[in-house]
Amino acid sequence: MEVDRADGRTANQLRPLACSRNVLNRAHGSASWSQGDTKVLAAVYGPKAGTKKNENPEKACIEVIWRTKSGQNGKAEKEYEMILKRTLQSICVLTVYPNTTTSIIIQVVHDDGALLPCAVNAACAALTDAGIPLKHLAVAICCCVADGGYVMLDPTMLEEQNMKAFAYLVFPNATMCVLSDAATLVDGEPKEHGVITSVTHGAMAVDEYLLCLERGRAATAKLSDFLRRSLQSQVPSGQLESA
Amino acid sequence: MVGLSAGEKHFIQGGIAQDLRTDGRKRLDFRPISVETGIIPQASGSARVRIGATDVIASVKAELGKPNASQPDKGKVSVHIDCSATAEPAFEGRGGEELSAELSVSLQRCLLGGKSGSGAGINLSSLIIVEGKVCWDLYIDGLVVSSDGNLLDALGAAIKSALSNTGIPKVQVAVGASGDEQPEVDVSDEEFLQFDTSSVPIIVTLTKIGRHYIVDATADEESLMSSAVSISINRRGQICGLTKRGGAGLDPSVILDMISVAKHVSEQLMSKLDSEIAAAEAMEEDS
Amino acid sequence: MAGKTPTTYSPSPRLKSKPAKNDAYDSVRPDGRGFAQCRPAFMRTGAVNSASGSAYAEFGNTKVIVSVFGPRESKKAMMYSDLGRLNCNVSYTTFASPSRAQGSDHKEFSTMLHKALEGAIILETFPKTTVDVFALILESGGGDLPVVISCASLALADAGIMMYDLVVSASLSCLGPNLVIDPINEEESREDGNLMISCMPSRNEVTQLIITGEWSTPKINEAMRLCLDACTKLSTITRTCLKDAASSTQD
Amino acid sequence: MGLPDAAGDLSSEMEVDAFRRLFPLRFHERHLAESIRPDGRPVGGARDTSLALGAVGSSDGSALAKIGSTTMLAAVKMEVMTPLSESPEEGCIAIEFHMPPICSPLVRPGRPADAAPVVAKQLNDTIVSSGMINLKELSLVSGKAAWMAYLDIYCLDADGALFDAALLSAVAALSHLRIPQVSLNDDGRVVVVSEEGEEKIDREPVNKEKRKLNLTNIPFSLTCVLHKGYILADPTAEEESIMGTLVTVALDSSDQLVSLYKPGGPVLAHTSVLKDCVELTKKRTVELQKILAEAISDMDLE
Repeated sequence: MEVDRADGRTANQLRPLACSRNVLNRAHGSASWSQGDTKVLAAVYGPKAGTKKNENPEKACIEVIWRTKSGQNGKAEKEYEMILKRTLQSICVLTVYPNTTTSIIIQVVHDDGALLPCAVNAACAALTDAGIPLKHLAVAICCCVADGGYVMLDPTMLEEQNMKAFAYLVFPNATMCVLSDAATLVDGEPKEHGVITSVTHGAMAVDEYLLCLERGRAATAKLSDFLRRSLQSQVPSGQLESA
Repeated sequence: MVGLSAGEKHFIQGGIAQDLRTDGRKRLDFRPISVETGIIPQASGSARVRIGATDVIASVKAELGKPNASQPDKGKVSVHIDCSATAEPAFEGRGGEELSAELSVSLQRCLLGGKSGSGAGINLSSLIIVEGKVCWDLYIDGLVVSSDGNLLDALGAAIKSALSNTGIPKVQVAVGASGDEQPEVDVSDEEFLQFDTSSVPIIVTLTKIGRHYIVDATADEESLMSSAVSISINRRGQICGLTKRGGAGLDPSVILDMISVAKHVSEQLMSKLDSEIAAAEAMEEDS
Repeated sequence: MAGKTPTTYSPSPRLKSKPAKNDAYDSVRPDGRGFAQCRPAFMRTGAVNSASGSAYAEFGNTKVIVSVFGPRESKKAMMYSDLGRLNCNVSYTTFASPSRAQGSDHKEFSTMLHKALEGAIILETFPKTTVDVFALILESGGGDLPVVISCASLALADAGIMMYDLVVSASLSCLGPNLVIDPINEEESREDGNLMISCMPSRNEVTQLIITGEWSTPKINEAMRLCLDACTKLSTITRTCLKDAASSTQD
Repeated sequence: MGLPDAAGDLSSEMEVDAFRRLFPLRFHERHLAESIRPDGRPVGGARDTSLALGAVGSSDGSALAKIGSTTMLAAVKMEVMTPLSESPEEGCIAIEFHMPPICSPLVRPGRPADAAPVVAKQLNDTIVSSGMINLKELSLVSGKAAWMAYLDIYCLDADGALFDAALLSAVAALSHLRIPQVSLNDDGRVVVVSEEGEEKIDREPVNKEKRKLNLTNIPFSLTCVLHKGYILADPTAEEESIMGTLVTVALDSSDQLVSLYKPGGPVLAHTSVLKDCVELTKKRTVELQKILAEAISDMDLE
């Protein structure tokens, strides 16, 4: 049941990815990430002294500030801030710099669908650029479910609006490590199959959601090695068109 | 606030116990009151009152407005008090906000009386031009210039004198304004009709220090206050409002004879204030 | 539902105010009570278990919840003070009163609640710290402030804050010649005067008294007498409620 | 209190609540080892839930929901609005979640709690995407007048799993909603036809028949905490703060997945774990539907 998409992409094809790092000179770490027309700029101001009120002083504290393209911060932005903060808290090693605050500023340059996943990827790239110790990187993808139970990846704003439902999924990125495969299995599944964050909109059947999980996992492999390539490249601000 | 040493506190308390205060007054005497009216030209009415070192200015501005839906036959009065930082360093920035909110609320309560309008100092129904559509809105603003205690009484007196100095312009309503759109109203700026302030109450605050209570307490005496009762009484001797401030509890019987003392004191204060206002009006005419 | 929510109005008819001066004040009130009869009072402690002390009170259809957060470190901006501090806050729910926009006077209620409780709490027992008293009025059936004050003192007792005595409060409206205790919304909207007293019954001390409208001295005497014995009746109810709460935790 | 010789038996000397305050995680894990929780519930068991409809008199529909000691009060007030130009046939619903300072020590008056807008957005998404309310039913006179339902949810006591209790109270308030009978008076304003006396007989009520909203596929939700392979259903505030990984699954009556919400957290959720959470939620949804049906039936008896 092939559903053709407005911009001619197949179901699993992502929009062209572009990531450039160290774009701002005053920030300790910065990165701009764009998926198709959705573009987000993330800046990290390194561990600063002191933590916010009622935050745990034994651990580092992550603060996310979301700047919309225009207008005021509504409830949606507050929710994005909370989700991003929880996600980044789970991938950062918080005990290395106790009693410090790392603030991450997300500036939305343009929003053409799948905004939150794009922000997560940009934040991860900015964190690595700033040299903040991370357990692993996070890779985010948006899968939307058409009426016939048909799953498509990385929708544009238009597709996102008139589809039945969509889900933002965040996975740890695929790790290349010397241990044999068996060692990295966690109760029978490779570590990167675990979901860090999942937010869904719209009603869908349970197995449609599981189908989204599968497709999302497949896509993260591609995203992971794009992320690794863009991080390894010596020239930090090279524009690398995705495969 | 000036800090008082234990010796000074004891001295003031002892004095009050023997009916002789630090500035020579008896327990129920007022400090000299001076009133100037018409000091702000662009307001409908204004007055400045000085009681001893306490100096306040009150101004009344009458503007056309729409009566609110729940009371179509009544005009609107809003009281706002502002404590300027010149009076006390503590009033800087937002410091004076809480005190000014409290003063505004107790003044509003004394001036407007009950919800059905009885006991109101200002007769709200006289502010109506076209019922339900156009009425006068009275904006009463008070400013504390310098504070040496007894702010509420000074503001009460200032508002009473400002109201007596207020002139409400005469109004013609263009006939034929049908339906619910705003009728055409023109305001003449020559003839003013005087505002009747016969029923505007004055406020007397009794401050309890030790076992006795005094009238018109200065800032030092107010810092020793265990509790204070502000009573507003109009010309006919009726009580139009009462607020007990300050922490310590009071025996009901003490409150009752405080009320009778306040009534007795208010008659003197009322007559003194009327003569001061008349003098100020006369002085304003010939100047 | 994007953008500014469109302005809406409530379809319920404006409370048609009855002719203000109907001389023949019927001896029975709109809800069938006598003039000196208070509304049925129901009080219970322990309504919110994440607070150190809390109470729920229902007088007629005025429903109030108060929760007290025990002596805790005060805000950083506060200077050192060897007396404890009291911080009160009263707020309405949006559906408390029939018309949504109402409830603007709750800022004034916070200072009044503070003044009513200030005289009864032994502040020296918790120096440098603050006791927070927060009240939420779920439904406003009239005479809200007295219910909040009585419920707050019950919550303070539940939180174990040292007090000279429980504070109970009652209010009274004057409708023409009649003095009507514990008024409801309808009576309050057309009252000529209002007297609200909060006192410590066993010490017979008045901690707060607010009178509005026109009163003659004899009328004030009688009104205060009526309110004070309503307070003593209310304080017995509050004490029994505390005793049951204490006995129920023992067994 | 003897010197803690070995880390293991430290807890034997200290009394229980000192140990609970000093080492909360180990305290909970010792309970999980015997697969019970500090308040005696099984690992997958939810707290006892109660529902009371019509708690607030001055609103058109209200409900008080209690899950353990988390208490939520929801109330709906109906107001009239002119419908938006692009959807003349539809009314509108405004959902607002409040956390007043009484509900938890963390909330200060003046500054809204930071969890409140997030739960409000989640509630809004869940109710809108479940399609439980057909906005067309809220229309009065197409193009001219329609209902705006203000749904306000107040958290009276915050002790964990706020979203579940809020959703339950919202759904119950909407099912208890009774739309007032209204008619158009002469200058086009919508006025309630007062039940006791029909002043003007000629104005027949505009919405005689629509008195209650019929709600299709009502959503219910369950929050679980993931910790070292255990799935704890319906956590208390203490469990939530210690074990940071929360998964909230919302299902509707036809078992459609309305929302699966996992905001980060140290534990990664694998497919098997997510499947177990969905199963737990299915069982919980049946329970909640029974509670709601009971509440509605004994409310109709009155």
